[in-house]
Amino acid sequence: MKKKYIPPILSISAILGVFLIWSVLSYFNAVNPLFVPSPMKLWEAFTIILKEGYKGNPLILHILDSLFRLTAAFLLALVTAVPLGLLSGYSPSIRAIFEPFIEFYRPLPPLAYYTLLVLWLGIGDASKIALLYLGAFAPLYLSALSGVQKIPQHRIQAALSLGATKWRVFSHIIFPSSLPEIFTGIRTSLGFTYTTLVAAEMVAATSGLGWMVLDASKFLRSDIIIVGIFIMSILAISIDACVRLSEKKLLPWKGKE
Amino acid sequence: MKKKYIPPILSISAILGVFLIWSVLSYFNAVNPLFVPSPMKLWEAFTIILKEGYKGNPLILHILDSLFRLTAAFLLALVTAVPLGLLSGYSPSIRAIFEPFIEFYRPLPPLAYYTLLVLWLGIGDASKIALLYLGAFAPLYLSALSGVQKIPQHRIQAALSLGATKWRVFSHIIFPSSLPEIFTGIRTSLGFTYTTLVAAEMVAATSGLGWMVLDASKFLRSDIIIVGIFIMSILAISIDACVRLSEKKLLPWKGKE
Amino acid sequence: MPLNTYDNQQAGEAPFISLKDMQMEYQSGSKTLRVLENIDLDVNTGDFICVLGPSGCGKTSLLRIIAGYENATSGEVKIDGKKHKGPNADIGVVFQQANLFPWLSVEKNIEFGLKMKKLPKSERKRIIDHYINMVGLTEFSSLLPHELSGGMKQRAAIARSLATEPKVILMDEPFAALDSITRQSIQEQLRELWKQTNKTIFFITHDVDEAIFLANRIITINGSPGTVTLDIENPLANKIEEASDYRDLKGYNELRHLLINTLKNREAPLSQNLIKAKIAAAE
Amino acid sequence: MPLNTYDNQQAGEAPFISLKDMQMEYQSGSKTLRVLENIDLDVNTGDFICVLGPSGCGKTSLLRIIAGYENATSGEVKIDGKKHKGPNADIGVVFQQANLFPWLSVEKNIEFGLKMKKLPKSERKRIIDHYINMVGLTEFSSLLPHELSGGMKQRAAIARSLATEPKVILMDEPFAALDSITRQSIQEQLRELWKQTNKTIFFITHDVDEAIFLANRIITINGSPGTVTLDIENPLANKIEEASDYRDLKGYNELRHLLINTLKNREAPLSQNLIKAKIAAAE
Amino acid sequence: KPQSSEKPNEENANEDVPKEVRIGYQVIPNAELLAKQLGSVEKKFPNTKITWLEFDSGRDVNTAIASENIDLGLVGSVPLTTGIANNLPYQVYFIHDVIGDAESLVVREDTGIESIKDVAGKKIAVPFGSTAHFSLLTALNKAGIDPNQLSVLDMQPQDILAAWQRGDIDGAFVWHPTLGKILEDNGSVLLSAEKLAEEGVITSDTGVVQKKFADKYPSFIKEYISVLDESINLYREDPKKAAKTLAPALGLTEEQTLQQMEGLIWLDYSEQKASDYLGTNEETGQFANVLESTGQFLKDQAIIPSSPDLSTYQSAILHLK
Ligand SMILES: Nc1ncnc2c1ncn2[C@@H]1O[C@H](COP(=O)(O)OP(=O)(O)OP(=O)(O)O)[C@@H](O)[C@H]1O
Ligand SMILES: Nc1ncnc2c1ncn2[C@@H]1O[C@H](COP(=O)(O)OP(=O)(O)OP(=O)(O)O)[C@@H](O)[C@H]1O
Ligand SMILES: [Mg+2]
Ligand SMILES: [Mg+2]
Repeated sequence: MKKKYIPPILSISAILGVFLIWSVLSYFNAVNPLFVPSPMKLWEAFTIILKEGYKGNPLILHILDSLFRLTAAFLLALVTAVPLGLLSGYSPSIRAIFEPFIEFYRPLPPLAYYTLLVLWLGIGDASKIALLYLGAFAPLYLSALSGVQKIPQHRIQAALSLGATKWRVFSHIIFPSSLPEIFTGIRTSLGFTYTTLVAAEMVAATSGLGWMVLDASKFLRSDIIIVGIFIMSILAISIDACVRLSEKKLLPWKGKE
Repeated sequence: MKKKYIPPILSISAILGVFLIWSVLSYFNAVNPLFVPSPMKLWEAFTIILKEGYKGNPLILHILDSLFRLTAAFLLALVTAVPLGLLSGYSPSIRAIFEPFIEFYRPLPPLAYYTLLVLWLGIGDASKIALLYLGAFAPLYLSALSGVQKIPQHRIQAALSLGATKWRVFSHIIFPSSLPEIFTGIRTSLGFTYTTLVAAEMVAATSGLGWMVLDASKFLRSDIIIVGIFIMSILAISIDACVRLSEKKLLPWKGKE
Repeated sequence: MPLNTYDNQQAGEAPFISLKDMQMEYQSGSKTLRVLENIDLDVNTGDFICVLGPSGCGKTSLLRIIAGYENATSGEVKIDGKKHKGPNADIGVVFQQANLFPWLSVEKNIEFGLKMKKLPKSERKRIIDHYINMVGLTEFSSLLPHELSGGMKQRAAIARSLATEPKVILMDEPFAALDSITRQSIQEQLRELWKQTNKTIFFITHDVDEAIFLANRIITINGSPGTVTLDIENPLANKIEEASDYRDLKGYNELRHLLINTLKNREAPLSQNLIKAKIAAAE
Repeated sequence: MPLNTYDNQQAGEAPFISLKDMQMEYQSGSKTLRVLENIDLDVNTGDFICVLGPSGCGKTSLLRIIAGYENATSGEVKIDGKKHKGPNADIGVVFQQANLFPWLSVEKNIEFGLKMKKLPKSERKRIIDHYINMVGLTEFSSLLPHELSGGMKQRAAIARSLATEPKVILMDEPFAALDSITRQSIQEQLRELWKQTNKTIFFITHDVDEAIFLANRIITINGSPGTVTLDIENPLANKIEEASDYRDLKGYNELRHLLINTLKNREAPLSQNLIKAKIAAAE
Repeated sequence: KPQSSEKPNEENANEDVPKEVRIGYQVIPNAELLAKQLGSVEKKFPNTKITWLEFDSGRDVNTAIASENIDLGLVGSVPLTTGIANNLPYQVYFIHDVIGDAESLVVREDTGIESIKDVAGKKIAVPFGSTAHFSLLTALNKAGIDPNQLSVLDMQPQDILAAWQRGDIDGAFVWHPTLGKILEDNGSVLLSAEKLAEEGVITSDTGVVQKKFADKYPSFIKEYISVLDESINLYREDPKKAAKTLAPALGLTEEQTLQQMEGLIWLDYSEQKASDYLGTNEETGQFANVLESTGQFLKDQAIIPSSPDLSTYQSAILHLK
């Protein structure tokens, strides 16, 4: 009975332990505060940017700006990558046409092509969103593709034997059957896109969480950097939790076919 | 019979088509060569850096430097993340201690904490490898963990009924059973680590493929950027192919349990 | 040497499914594997055919060809006198595993075929209610497939096939995954249903008792490549209901031995008359 | 009302496995589900016990308790007179699905238990060869499990269990996944093996015929929570071999009906003597 | 698009006034930043929307010019040379400042480096592609030191600061605010851009304008220059007040700001028209030659693949009537 409480207690202890060591070391000035600011100092930095914002913009605006870029890029990827992935899974010819290009760019570090994107699309949100879009695209495409490939043949045959036409098989069978894989892809994709957030806000941004951290690092404001990191992590974990929750709601049958 | 040749033909046609359009557009100067250099120009740039190197170092050195950093970071991650992941899967307590920290840093954009790494570890290869290491760690850890969790209970029970001790179960059953998942993790991890290569070579590098592309972008050398991108992509695809090949060799039973 | 001793009951009508000198081959790598050979088979409206045969003899392949999932390598495959036009709503299929659409409730699964037929909503409702009731799932109509037991899933799949009112239903070892008690009850239901609706059923099984219990016509396929080695009327078909246990029926043991020996290829196939005589002697 | 009419064949020896007033409950959420109740059971060395029971009655739970995978909620579970010390090499288990280690060849799979016992290499080799030959897989010894057919896998799993020479082998519907012809041949082999080695076997099945064919002692479990409702010697055990088809044996039908009716709970359990009398009358 | 409508406006008077101008600035204490802080550009052009975009390197300004995202920009003379060598469609209309003490080579006091000759074998950091990079390489060249004799590390100013704090580097050629911070932390100036300028190695921050924009709105540029001139006059008249205005933008105190401003030489437009600098239509200035020699040097150091001839540099300088 009591056994199930042990892991959460351990987790909390581990976190508290680290905070404690951190606080003690900071208190006795055992570490250079430039390298590791004290928890107190972080809290101050946080309340200040919460009240006064950072470099002219309130904190919430930085968060919203980043979220806007993420969301725009992600939705764009969703409405392009998923249909293309489904079609590629359905038709080897379509797949053959697009796959070489996707396989080519997929492993590339986003920073490698960011300069080109800025040259092509300018310094505005377009290039930032494009960078995030490319990050989001590949995992979504691949998940939709593999979703289609994993559909048991007999399910499609059952639909045909119930009188479905080819197009109806696509919309009524292929699409819903792929949803579990697509949701996995959504999580991977969001995770990956998120890790390119800072890179996307490197050029000519004046807002956004990523920019905030980069700007803070220009002035070696370790406190702001770490506060930014905390905010980013919490944000990411919340986004992922939302996706997981909606997955559970929308696909109660996932993993139980 | 002939149907199976259609997709490859389409793939090759699509690639050739893009090259053709690109060449024609370049030939008639329809695109700014700064934005999209002609294929000819790329070839020239490639042969030049092949012969003369880039900024004092031969091309192969740039490639090897990057590969060294990647490999060092990846191997380090392999020997730490996999055992920790396996142990975490085996013991909920160990998992509870480490997971909060891994979940915390995992979604973070590497660039967000890079400045901190540089502060802590200096400008040498240590901070670069640490950045790549952190990128490689999480996917490996998670894959080993999920590998253990997916082991059918009855397999462990079978081993116990054949007289295995707890430690032998770990080494003889848990470990080999998790290998397929670990291999999947290796591929994800290598892929993700690779995408942080350029970021890792942003600070105080004077060699490496990532640095080359970044440096070229400072001098508006789109040709070098694109050549670098091609080299990176080919390298990444080759690495992945090697992993896939060895997976096939080492785990012929994968997916057929 | 294929043997076709079955004399057409409704000799006047043209058979609904008709295979003539059908061959089936699979290409695996560079090798060609011949799976079925010289298949001549007529399925008439109202037949309940059980197909017996050892594992790998080509039973499933035969069903897939009739369903239209696969094309025969040579020979003629006609449905209702016309060339087979691929899977369609006239030919219902029930698979070994229930194969419901996991994102649709029982009700919605059954509705699927009706939607494809573009029936109006009220009509659909009526049909669903009828069939869901027939298979005894009324209470469970809004559950998702993963919330059902194996037997319930299989019944839902049968209802789904029936609801579109196909002219023939093909079943591939549909009850193999069920435990013996559920299995027995669902067998009884299927038999009842066939009696009531006079559907044409083509039923694959590897269980001799199941064939004897269900079919009015039993076919065995044997050999490699598989051929039809026996095609007989089930002499017990009409007596099954009266008996409290059909295994106690006179002639049961003889029929059973005949089928098993044919499957094991120990006994040369007999003519229909000889079989009749043998069974009559036992009675 | 548990009924234990089985009279100990080797009354002198203490039973190898002994359950006394055993209860088993599962916690699912906040609810407690009682699965087994009042189980009193002795398994003697050399027994071939077949356990019959409807789905969900707790057969697998019973096996898991004997194997040591689960602890009984109350009551006594003794192995060889001592308190159960968890899964160990004395109690071999064969699961419904073959459950071989997929990264080890057939040979290596069989070797696994011998390695755990730290036997020297030459000794291991000898034992492997013996058992691999016994199950007829000599030619396939270096194949990986995924390269085997279902029946071959199951045979390898049996060989793996036997090789460690456990004192008792527990089997949970080991042949359910096999087709009827493979199944029959492997049943015969198991029976042969039991005769040769005089192993103790505890065998779960839901197939009445399988139980009659294999067991020298048949147990049925019924109800919810499950209890032992019948525990009899198999009166046909010694005659099985002589008969060309055991279904033709006198007393077969009676025994079958008795078991089925007990499982369906239609007939009140009979005393051992009454059963003997009934079967004798039929002969 | 920046140039608003292509068709001529109804009113003739407004023909020359762009609807929106996007200015890519950098945080350097010069007249442009002062004008931005004072809001005098907005005052001067009430009918034009002024959008200020902050950049932190000449590379990004170049990219923004290439992708036509800004109309006016500020780049150092080295990125400018790179841009001209790559045919970027821009022209220099103004020299915002000539770099003096504001960019210097600072070494740690405890390394024992006393002259440029001592840097061999040491670790010196500099942002590649910047004016400081050029200054460092030129200084090494003049002292006859092969850059391969020491390790020259490519680092952004913030990383230089971090590396300095950790003691990872022995010296850095860098600008403010990093320059100020490392000077406070046991740094001493070995060499400054001013010293190099005296030897003819001039580096500067220049104002560039999109060519199309310059052709279309010459009078805007003229007037923009007059705004810059006003700022310069203000600084000359009351440096303290100018420093007070700039301080918040730099995140520094007034004294620090003033000190930094002194590290840069501000020239008003009339001074720039002299032959030493931009020159005029009639008399070509020396500035093109500075760019040309910069380009030549970069090419000799194999930093850029090729450098155009003088006339290209000359035509990259905008001469207003
Ligand atoms: N798609 C395929 N490609 C190649 N060979 C196939 C294919 N499908 C079936 N076969 C082969 O054809 C033969 C007959 O297969 P089929 O599934 O029809 O047998 P079956 O009688 O249904 O057997 P079972 O009782 O085991 O289901 C087998 O040898 C099988 O390996
Ligand atoms: N781990 C568990 N937690 C909760 N309930 C369980 C668990 N294992 C089994 N049960 C329940 O205990 C009951 C008996 O299960 P068990 O698997 O022993 O039945 P069985 O006789 O083996 O059935 P079958 O013939 O279907 O295999 C079932 O109602 C089952 O749902
Ligand atoms: Mg089959
Ligand atoms: Mg069970």
